[in-house]
Order: sequence, then C-alpha cells, then structure tokens
Amino acid sequence: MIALLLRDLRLALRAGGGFGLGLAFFLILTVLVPFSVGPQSTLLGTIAPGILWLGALLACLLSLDRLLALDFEDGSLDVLATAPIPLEGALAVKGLAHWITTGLPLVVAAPALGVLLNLPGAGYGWLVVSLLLGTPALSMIGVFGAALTVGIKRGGLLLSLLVLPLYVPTLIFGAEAARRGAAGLDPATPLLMLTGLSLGCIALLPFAASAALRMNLR
Amino acid sequence: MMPELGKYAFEVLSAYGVSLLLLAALLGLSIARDRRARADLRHAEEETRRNG
Amino acid sequence: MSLWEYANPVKFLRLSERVLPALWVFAGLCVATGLIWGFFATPDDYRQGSTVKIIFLHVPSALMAINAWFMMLVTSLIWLIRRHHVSALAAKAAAPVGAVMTVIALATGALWGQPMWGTWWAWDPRLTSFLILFLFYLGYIALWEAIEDPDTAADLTSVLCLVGSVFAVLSRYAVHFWNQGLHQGTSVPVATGARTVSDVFFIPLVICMIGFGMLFVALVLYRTGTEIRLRRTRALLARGARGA
Amino acid sequence: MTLLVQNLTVARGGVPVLTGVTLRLDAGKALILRGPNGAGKTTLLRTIAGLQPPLRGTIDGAEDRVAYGAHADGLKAMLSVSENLRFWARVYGEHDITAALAAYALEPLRDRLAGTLSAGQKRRAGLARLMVTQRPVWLLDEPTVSLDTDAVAMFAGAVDAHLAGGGSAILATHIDLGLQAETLDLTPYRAAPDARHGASDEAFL
Repeated sequence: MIALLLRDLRLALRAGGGFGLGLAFFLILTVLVPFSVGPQSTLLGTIAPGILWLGALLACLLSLDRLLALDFEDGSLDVLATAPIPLEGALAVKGLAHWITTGLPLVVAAPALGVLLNLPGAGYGWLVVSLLLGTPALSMIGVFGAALTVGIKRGGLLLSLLVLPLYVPTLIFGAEAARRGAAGLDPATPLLMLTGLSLGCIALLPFAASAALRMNLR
Repeated sequence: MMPELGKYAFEVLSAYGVSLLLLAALLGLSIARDRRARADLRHAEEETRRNG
Repeated sequence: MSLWEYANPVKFLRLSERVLPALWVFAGLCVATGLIWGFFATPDDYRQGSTVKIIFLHVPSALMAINAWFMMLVTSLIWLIRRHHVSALAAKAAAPVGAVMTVIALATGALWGQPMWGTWWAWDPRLTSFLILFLFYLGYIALWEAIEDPDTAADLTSVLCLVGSVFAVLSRYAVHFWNQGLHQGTSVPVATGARTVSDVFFIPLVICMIGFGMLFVALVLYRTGTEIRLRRTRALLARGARGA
Repeated sequence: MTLLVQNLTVARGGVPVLTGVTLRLDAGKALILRGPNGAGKTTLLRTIAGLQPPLRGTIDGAEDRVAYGAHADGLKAMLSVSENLRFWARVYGEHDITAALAAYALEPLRDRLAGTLSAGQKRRAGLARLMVTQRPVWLLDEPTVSLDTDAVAMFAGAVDAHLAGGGSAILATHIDLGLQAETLDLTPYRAAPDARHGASDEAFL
C-alpha cells in the first residue's frame, strides 16, 4: 500500500497532477472575499476564520473527482480491486495521498492568506491547528463521495452535492475552533470534537468507501 | 365562521396555504407518474404477449 | 405467512391495491378533521396569538420528515442484507415524500417564528437541522437519478443513507453547539411524556399527527407501486430485447 | 493447479447473460472464448476475476491466482514504463521488474512516459504488467484490439512463453492468434430470453 501512496504522490507532483490546483483556488477565493464584502479591516477580521475554513473546504472538494475517476478510466481500479492488498487499505491510502497533496498545502498557506483578511494575531496558531485536525476528515469523506460517484458520467457535480452536507459538522467545529482562537477564547471543546470527528472518519469511512467502490465496479 | 386571526393572519394563512399546496403538488405528481407507469406497463405487457 | 412474504413485488402490488383506498380515505379524514378542528375550534395563545395554529402543520410534518429518513434507513438495511427489491424501491419512493415534509416543516417553522423573531429566518438550530436534512434528501434523490442500473443504484443509495444518517445526527448536535437556539420546547416530548401543550390543543394535534402518518404511509405505498411498475416495464423490455 | 468453472451463471445489469458455463483450464493451456459481441465474454472474464459475483455455479482455483487485463492496461500516462511496472510489482509483493522488461523488449522504452507510447508498445507494457504480478492465470479481454500484425505476432509469442512457463490464459478475442489452444464458443451457453436463475429482474417478471 505504501507503493500506492508513493505512486499517487509522484503522480500529483507531475505535470497535470493537479498539485497546485487546490492551493490556487484557495488563494483566488480569499482574494475575492474583500471584493465582495468590502475592504473594512474590522469586518474582514471577524469573518476571516470562517472564510479561510470555507476556502480550505471548497479547495478540498475541488480536487476530489479526479481522485478515483482517473484510475477508473485507465483500468487501474479494476486491477487494484483484484490485487492482494485490501481495497479498504487502498482507499485509506488514497485519502492520505489526497490529504498530503491538498490538505497540507492548505494548512501551510492559510496563515499567509489570513494576513490578507486581517486575521487577529491570536487566530493564526489556532487556525493552523484546527485546519490540521479537520482536513483529514475532509479528505476521507471526499474519498467516500468519490467512490460513490466514480462510475457516473459527469459525476463531479453530484459528488459536491453528496459531499457538502457531509462536510457540515467538520466545518462547524473547525470554523468555531478557529473563531474562538481568533477571539482569544478557549477553543478546546470544538477542537476535541473536530479531532474525534476526524478519527472517526479515518477509521470507518474506508469500509463504506470500499463497499461503494465494489458496487460500482460490479 | 372565519376565526379572528388578529395581526398574524398573514402568517397563519400562508403557512396553511403553502403546506396544503405542497401536499397537493406531491399528490398530483405522484398520481400523474403512476398513471404514466401503468400505461407503459400495459404497453410492454401487450408487446411481450404479441411476440413473446 | 411471514412479513418477508411481501418482499415479492407482485404480491406487494396486489396487497397495496387492496389497502390503499381505505388508507387514502382514513388519512384524508384524519388530516381534514385535525386541521379544521385546530384551525377553527382552538383559542389563540395569550403570547403567540393566532400563530399557534401553525403547530398543527409544523409538528406533524417535522415528525414525518425525521421518520421518513429513519424508514429509508431501515429499508436500506433490509435491501443490503436481504436483497428485497420492494424495500429498496420503498426507500426510493419515500425520499421525495420526506423531502416535501421537510420543506413544509421549514416553511411553517419560519412563518411561525416570524412574529417572535421579527425576521423570516433566524438560523434557529432545530430549523437549521431540518435544512441540513433537506440537503441530505436532495443528495439521496439525485444519486438515485444519476445511476442507470437499478441494482447498483439501490446499493449505492443504501450506503449513502447509512453514512448520511450518522452525519445527520452529528450535524444536529453540531448545529445545537453552534447556536444556542430560540425554538420553544418540544410540544410533545415523547420521552418525558409531559405535555407543554394544553389539552385544548393536544387532541387536534394528535389527530393531525396520526393523519400525517397515515398520509405518509399511503403516499409511500402508492409511489412504491409506481416504482415496481416501472421496474417491471424495464424488465419486460430488457427481456424482450434479449429475446428478439 | 487447474482452474475449474462449473455450471456458472452470470448476469449483466440484472439480466442473465450466460448459464451453465463449465470449463477446465490446466496449467500450460490456453482457452479462447468465441461468440458475438455482447455474448457475455467480458462478463464471464470479470466474474472469474472476482470483480462481480456469479448468480450460480462455482469457480475453483481462481482465488489470488488470476491477473485481469482489460482494454485499458492500467498504466498511468504520466509515469514512465519502469515506474509503472515497479508500482505494480510492489503491489503484488514482487520487486524485480528486469525480467518483465527484457521479456517484452521494453528496455529502450524504460524511461519513456507511458502516455507517449504507441498502442503496440502500450500493450507490451500491459503484458509486462501481467508478468510482473507473478499470477499464473491470465484473463485477457480483447487483448489484440488496436494492434498491427507484427504486434499481434509478438503478443502471441508472449502468451506462448507464459504457457511454456506453466501459466495458463483465457482470451476473449476475434482474431486467430495462431495459438494452439481450445476454443469455447459461448453461444450455446446463452441464457434463454425468459431465463431467470435468480437474476434481480426475476422478481418483477
């Protein structure tokens, strides 16, 4: 399974691998926000944690439909399903690869974009922590959504419709943790809920995703 | 006969109106869909009987 | 004759044909009496004025919205475990009904809250949970429509329903955590049994709830019949094409 | 170890396609599936590969011994030939790809991106992938599609080498590959139009 991880990482870094895609989208979205709500820094500062979390979430969503669809088209999924490695493990690794290629860069870029939105000083640390803890859940839920819609033509839109409601708990706890951090309050409870959510997703969703994938390959 | 609804008459009436409208629409669509399904089924059954 | 007897679509059709007329009449009567009684014969609430009459629509529809999803969860499990087509098609038939019930609950909830909140929508946690539930319904229905092969569609939507249910419950608590809430206490807390609604409202409310329940069952039976007919047409045509 | 398929019934889209298929494949032997398009060749291969459950019948000797090769070769366009092969080798527990590269004369193409290969070269890389999996039973679905004559000859030679090495193969193809292999015409096993056999549509008929 490590081989699968290394292959996916190498693929993502190659041209056309879509490595910078999520990052670029996140930057553009953050730049557009002041144009839409106006440049008052006080207003921007209050909504900054929420906007940054929403941007990270949508950036994750953007790169999901490529996750399995490419392997489906070139036959790799069929061979992977008959390979000796467990499909659940393969999909967990897919989620990990998506997290490393999309989730982590977002976490790294978030503080820089926080400056654009006049994020209060205290908020930077908690923003990074909440994103670090929340993005694994986003990736794992994304793998489940991708497994559901892998066989469907133009499944990208349907994937978003299915995955966004599933993102709601992660967004609420993540943004709340970032907002409390920015306001100087104690973000312990939302962070704990977020961590629990992420761990639950990592532990259980690969099984649901591989069940869905087997149904799609049938 | 009409009960005195006071200043919230609009809210109450529109609540009942919207709800009954939605239920009627759901019912109507379901019936139309069922009628079409029955017609298709009859057609398909005749066809299989003819060249079955 | 075990319950699984009715897993055979043709037998199910025959049974539902017999039961449906009575069910429609009974549901119609219940809903009509409940709503008319509640609308005309109940006094105004000293605080909320006449808006309290909306309770007769809001509470039953909210109840049905949640029960519909729970019913879909159970039928999805039955499909995954015992592969009974009727239960998968019943889930597919129930989804739009559940979605409409959720919209009614949302609309009546917003209208009912308007005088107190002063706005049409106040992101009240309970109402927001119904908004999220509505999104789940949309995703479920969209997934059914997106897949041609009926069996794969039934499988995938069942998995989505299972996973969706877990996230729906999570969302409900997340939403309560996110906003403390302006909703009044549950009118008929089933668990505690205590009634915060005085008697004069309670009787018509219960009638309405029974009425909405019967209406839901009737609608689902009726729509499942339609789904079975569509599947039968598809099977006949597929076999016809193969035979030719 | 032979591959034994007894009284197999397979369905596609809930409709039974083949019923009562019985075949036996000994080591070193090949079997060519014949039949018109849509006869169920692909469905049969996918069922033997374990990608879909059969409606009825048993498959013995296929567990962890089959390698499935469909039209698409499972090669990533943005990875080089050696990277592709090394990946599949590691997935199947093997590590050495030099033998496979040599067997299909892929040494010169070693570092070329798979996307830039011609159809014939891509098929050779696909075959190398099959070899790397060290799986004795090859299931090949229309392997010679989009190949020119000498590529087909090369393909036949490769399959012969695999058989000589004690492997076996089932091929679904229309082209005569000149392999000395039995052929199995699937038309007699075609499911009758009203055949049921527990296919999911049966409940509605």
